[in-house]
Amino acid sequence: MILVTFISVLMIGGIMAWVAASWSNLASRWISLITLLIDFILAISIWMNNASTPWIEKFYAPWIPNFGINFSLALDGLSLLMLLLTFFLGILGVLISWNEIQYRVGFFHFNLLWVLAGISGVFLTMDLFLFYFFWEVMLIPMYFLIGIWGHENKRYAAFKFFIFTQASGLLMLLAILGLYFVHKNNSGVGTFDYFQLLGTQMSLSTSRWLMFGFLAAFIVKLPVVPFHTWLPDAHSQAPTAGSLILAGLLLKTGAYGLIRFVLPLFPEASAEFAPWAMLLGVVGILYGASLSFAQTDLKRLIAYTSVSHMGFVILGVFAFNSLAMQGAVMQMITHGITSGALFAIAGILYERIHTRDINAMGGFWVKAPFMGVTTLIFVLASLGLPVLGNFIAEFLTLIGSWQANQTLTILATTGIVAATAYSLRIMQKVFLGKTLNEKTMTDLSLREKLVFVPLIAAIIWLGLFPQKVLNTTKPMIDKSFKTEQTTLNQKDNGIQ
Amino acid sequence: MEVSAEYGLLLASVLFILGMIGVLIRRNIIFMLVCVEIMLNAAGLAFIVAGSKWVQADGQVMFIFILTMAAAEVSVGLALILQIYHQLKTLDEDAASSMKG
Amino acid sequence: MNLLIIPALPLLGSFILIVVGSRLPKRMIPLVGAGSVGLSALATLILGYRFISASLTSLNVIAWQWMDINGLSPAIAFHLDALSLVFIFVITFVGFLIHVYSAEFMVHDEGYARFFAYLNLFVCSMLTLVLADNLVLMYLGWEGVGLCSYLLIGFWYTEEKNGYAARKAFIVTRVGDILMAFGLFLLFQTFHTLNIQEIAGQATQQWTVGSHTAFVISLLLLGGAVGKSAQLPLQTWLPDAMAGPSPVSALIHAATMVTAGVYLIARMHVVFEFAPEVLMIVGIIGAATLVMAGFAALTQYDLKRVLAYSTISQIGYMFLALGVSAWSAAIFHFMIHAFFKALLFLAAGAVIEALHHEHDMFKMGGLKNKLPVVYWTFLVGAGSLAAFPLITGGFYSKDQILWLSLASEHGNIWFFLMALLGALITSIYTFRMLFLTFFGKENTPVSHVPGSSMNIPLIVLAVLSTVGGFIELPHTFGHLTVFSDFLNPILPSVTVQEDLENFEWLIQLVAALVALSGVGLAYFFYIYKPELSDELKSSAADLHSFWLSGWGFDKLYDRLLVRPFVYLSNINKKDIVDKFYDGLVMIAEWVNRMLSYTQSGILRWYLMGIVIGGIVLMALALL
Amino acid sequence: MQVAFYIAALVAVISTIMVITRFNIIHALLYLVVSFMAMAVVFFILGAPFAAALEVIVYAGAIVVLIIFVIMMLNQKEEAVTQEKKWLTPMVYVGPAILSALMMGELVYIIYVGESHAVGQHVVDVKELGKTLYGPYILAVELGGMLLMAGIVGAYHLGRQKKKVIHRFLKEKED
Repeated sequence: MILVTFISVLMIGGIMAWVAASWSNLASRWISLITLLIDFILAISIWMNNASTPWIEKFYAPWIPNFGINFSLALDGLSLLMLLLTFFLGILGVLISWNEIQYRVGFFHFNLLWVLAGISGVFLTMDLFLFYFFWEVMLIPMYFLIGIWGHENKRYAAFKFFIFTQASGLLMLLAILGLYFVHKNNSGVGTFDYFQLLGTQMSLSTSRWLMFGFLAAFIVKLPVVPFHTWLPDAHSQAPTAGSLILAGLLLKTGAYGLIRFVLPLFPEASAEFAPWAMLLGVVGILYGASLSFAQTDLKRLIAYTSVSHMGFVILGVFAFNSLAMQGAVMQMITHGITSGALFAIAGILYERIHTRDINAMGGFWVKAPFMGVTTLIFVLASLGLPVLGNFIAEFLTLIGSWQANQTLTILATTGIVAATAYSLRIMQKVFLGKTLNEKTMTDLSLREKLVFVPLIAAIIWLGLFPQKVLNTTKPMIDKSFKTEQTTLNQKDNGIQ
Repeated sequence: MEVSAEYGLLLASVLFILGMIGVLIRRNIIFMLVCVEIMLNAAGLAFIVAGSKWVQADGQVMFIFILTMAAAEVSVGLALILQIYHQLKTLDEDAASSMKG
Repeated sequence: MNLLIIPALPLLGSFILIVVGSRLPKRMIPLVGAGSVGLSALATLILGYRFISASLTSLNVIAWQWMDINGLSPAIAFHLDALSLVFIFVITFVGFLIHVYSAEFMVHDEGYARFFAYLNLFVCSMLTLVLADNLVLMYLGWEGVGLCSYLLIGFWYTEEKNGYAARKAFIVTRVGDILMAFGLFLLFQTFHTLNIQEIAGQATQQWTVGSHTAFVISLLLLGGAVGKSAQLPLQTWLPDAMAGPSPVSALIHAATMVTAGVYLIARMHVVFEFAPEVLMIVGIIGAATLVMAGFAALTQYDLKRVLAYSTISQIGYMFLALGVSAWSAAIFHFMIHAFFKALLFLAAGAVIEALHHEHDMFKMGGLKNKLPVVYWTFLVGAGSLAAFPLITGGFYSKDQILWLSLASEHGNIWFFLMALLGALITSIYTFRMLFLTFFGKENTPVSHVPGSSMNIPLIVLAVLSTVGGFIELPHTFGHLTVFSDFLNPILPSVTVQEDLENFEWLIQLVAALVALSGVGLAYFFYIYKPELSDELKSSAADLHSFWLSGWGFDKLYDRLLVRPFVYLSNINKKDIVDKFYDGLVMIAEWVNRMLSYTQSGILRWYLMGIVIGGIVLMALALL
Repeated sequence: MQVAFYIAALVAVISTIMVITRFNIIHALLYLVVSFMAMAVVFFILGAPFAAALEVIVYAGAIVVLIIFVIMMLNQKEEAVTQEKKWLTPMVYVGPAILSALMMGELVYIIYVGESHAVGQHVVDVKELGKTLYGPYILAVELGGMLLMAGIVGAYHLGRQKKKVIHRFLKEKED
């Protein structure tokens, strides 16, 4: 039941925030904040009491029984972590837009909360039809967020985002229907239930096609080069909270989908596709890095770093071992925090100096040392410095993918050198060097500190004490790699 | 009174095609309307031929319906032509192209 | 006494300074910064005393389990043995002295608190690096020191070129770091552990000498070491790193961080011993670097750049020693080098500050009497660097390397000759530096005389760099082996080729003569007949500028790597992939336009369309 | 009788050709009347006397008269004829001619692949026609009645001389 609460609280809160805005914008903000806090505390309490069973919580209610569609939710370690991240970043998203958004405040918060509700739904559903439903629920409010509150080129960006994700989502819908009918032909039972569909028998070519359907939606969301071009536009045009949620959460739904659906539903096909997927990941890492290095628009630059970092996720997921998978999950979380924080900084800078062009920035450290230190920490996180969470993620991913494919791992690791180059470039151009634009520059306000201190704490905590997180996903990952572990061991024995 | 059915149909086709040519080549709306009448009439002829072949009344029934329709069509069409002429001050059909894409 | 306290204290200091540094009164800042390192040094002394008196071989402390996934279970755990004890001793003591020195040196700087915060963070990272009991934690320290180096090189961040130097340092060392990371991956794949002791244990069980895996792994680890220690071919960042404040150059880019590579190889010597080819490569890199950097140092104008190249060269000696399996000789030279090079940098810093931030040696001169303390301590340091016979620490440490480069069972005559050549150049450029700076006529007036807070560290380091040498004396006289005995449980002693044993005195004599003749040459060219050196310079102008630019490596890398990367990323700024989608959009728009042309508003066209459709349909029906 | 059919057919075709090629619309309408008359003869020959009568009354009578009235209302003058001449150029009729030829070919082919039948032996008289019309087709007759009604109302509404009314959307544009 608590799983339904997660989603319904957000949806009701969203409507309330909308309604409340007709009296007072402040009420709308507070309602959103409280809504998210409730969810966050609920999620934390589950996390604290979590047993090491794969499935922590399940909910089931028939919806359209004729077609085997159920309102089926379930929570495991991965979903739990993603939910925590969702609510955490959601809270920060509300805080960061406290002053930024002054136009149609109620509708903004409605959209914000509904995006989050859609994302939570995506992380929780175990019914493919419902999954598609939530997939769309998170898409449309996001479209509004970009299209209404975005920057100068918002309509283009919003359309691009919508068309990319919608087109790929429809391919997934086709694949879902395909899977439904394959299962119906096999067993005579038409169902969209994840657990029942898990062991569906099908020929390799069928499963290959169906997998590509799912993959289309997920790798566009992730995004994987060459399907990434919506991302820089959407990220750079979205309002700060929008960028935060896009980078921090929406991209993760793609990765989550890979882990939750693609690998378990189509094990053979995805194993077959794995080297190509890893190659795509590596291409993403390097290509994203090289593009990021060339950008002069700060938000665009950060957006391309996302392309680069999400390359590690697909690399890790398709390396097919638990180390890399843990790394990929970790990367999802840490990238959510890091890129969210960097976008928040870009947003704050934009509020102060009204430009995103890094050539118009420089030497802000003098005026804003707190912001400088904050940025430094997240820039370092983005280049994978140990002590910060991203290092754990990248290290685990790479050490895992090394077992799978050494050449690609070497290439991916060179991406870290490139990451150093582009990350330090942010620092250099914005905070170091000659002081520009200093008049309008002020250090972080208390509210903004309230946003960044938890982010800093989280990223350092993840870097030093990742075990709690790793334990949370361990049952789920161990379960999926039981067979793989034994083969890996055999292979190692062969080497020795 | 024996006539081969093919000739009847052939006549209908020829008249129909002539009407069609008229519609396609004339720009004057009244001409086009007239040519449409010719085409309708040709269609009616085809029905009559068919009815005559089967010795059934249905062919003529259809002709009567076509006739009815033609009458209604002409009356409405002419009214439209009047309106068009009032609006555009010309009978040129190409001038009535404000709905172009 | 808990081992944890040693890295924890500087971390705490750094934390305090970062969080409340801007609000602390100015007096408190060095108290926190230097105090925390001082306490850490004290703790090291106490711990070291207990360690030696209890004759322990190692001490392990686990702070907490970092992560634990299917066999990969690195902990935040520290391992103290003789090798790391030497290192933490040098780090905390030299670090403390440099902190004390900085308290005066940096006092007028705006980022006073920031400076100490970074410096403390550096000490903490460096301690983590040398104390780590597993390679992942070591990597943490490894990257941590890289970060601090970046932050401190770019400390004066308003200058664009400082930022560039800082980034260069970070990125170039990162190239080495990823090689090391590959080594880690391969080690984990091979042994399913990254704990250093376990690796050593398993390596001896599973490998035989010349094993291919051992070869690859040690080569990769060497890559990491080369990057951090600024050896060929990744040495280019260090001369530029002199953009940082002088205490930073002393601590990070002379005494401690740059020797992390030496530490890594010494720490992983078990692995390296299974790959003699790699050890050979280590030796070759060392020998080549020491000669190359020596020649580059000969031509520099900037006082700190001379010292930077000299550091590269001296680390080359350490690598050479490692390459011939003379482990303890390398560590011994590391320690002595830390003392005298820190001293030289600090003294150089004092000189530069005294002359209004003038770096060019040719604009200095005659400072002998103006800055007596600095002069005398610099002289001691220079003597040690040039290995002035018998009375300096540098003589004993370098002599050991010279001797072993020939006499060790892995040594050969070429290594020895290179080392000897290096020694000659070293003493020439060292005394060139000394003569140009302190002798001759005064070119720039002295504006600032260092106070006691700067002088005391100089004097202490001068004493240490002299006395330090006497704890390890060669066979030919004294035969004192305190240092190598101390290290013996960790680092095996070197095997000397039997037929050479009796020639050690000869080598020492040659080395001493070479050092002295170097001093003599420097005297001849820069004091006795300065015009001769100018002539020499102009007669070989090409060679001079080639050496001045550090053998053109910068230009090479710039052309080969940096520019292509920047060029490629800049031409693709707009993302070529997006063009594809733009193309799709264009096609859609074109089709749309074409279709809307058909809706011309001309009735006859529509009729024509209907007719054509009718024709086609009928044709289809007929067919 | 066959001869009568051929003559009537010939007259119908020639007069129709004349209709579509005239520049003066009144001339065209006169040919149209001839064409309809010839058609009435054909109907008669084919054994549909009632249809022939209707053809004359409704087509040649009512419809043509209606068109003539409209032409009179529009007051077409000499310039209308010259206008027509200008409009009817080879460029305009070549394309339709080719299409029509194609279609004609297809129609001829369709007609001649079928079996040959003789028609016109029997007269389908009015009684039979009335029975069918008011029997199975009664619904269609009623619909036809409604169509005519709608036609009348529509024609009245559209043909009313009223003040030039422009749709509000167009009005905005005009401003």
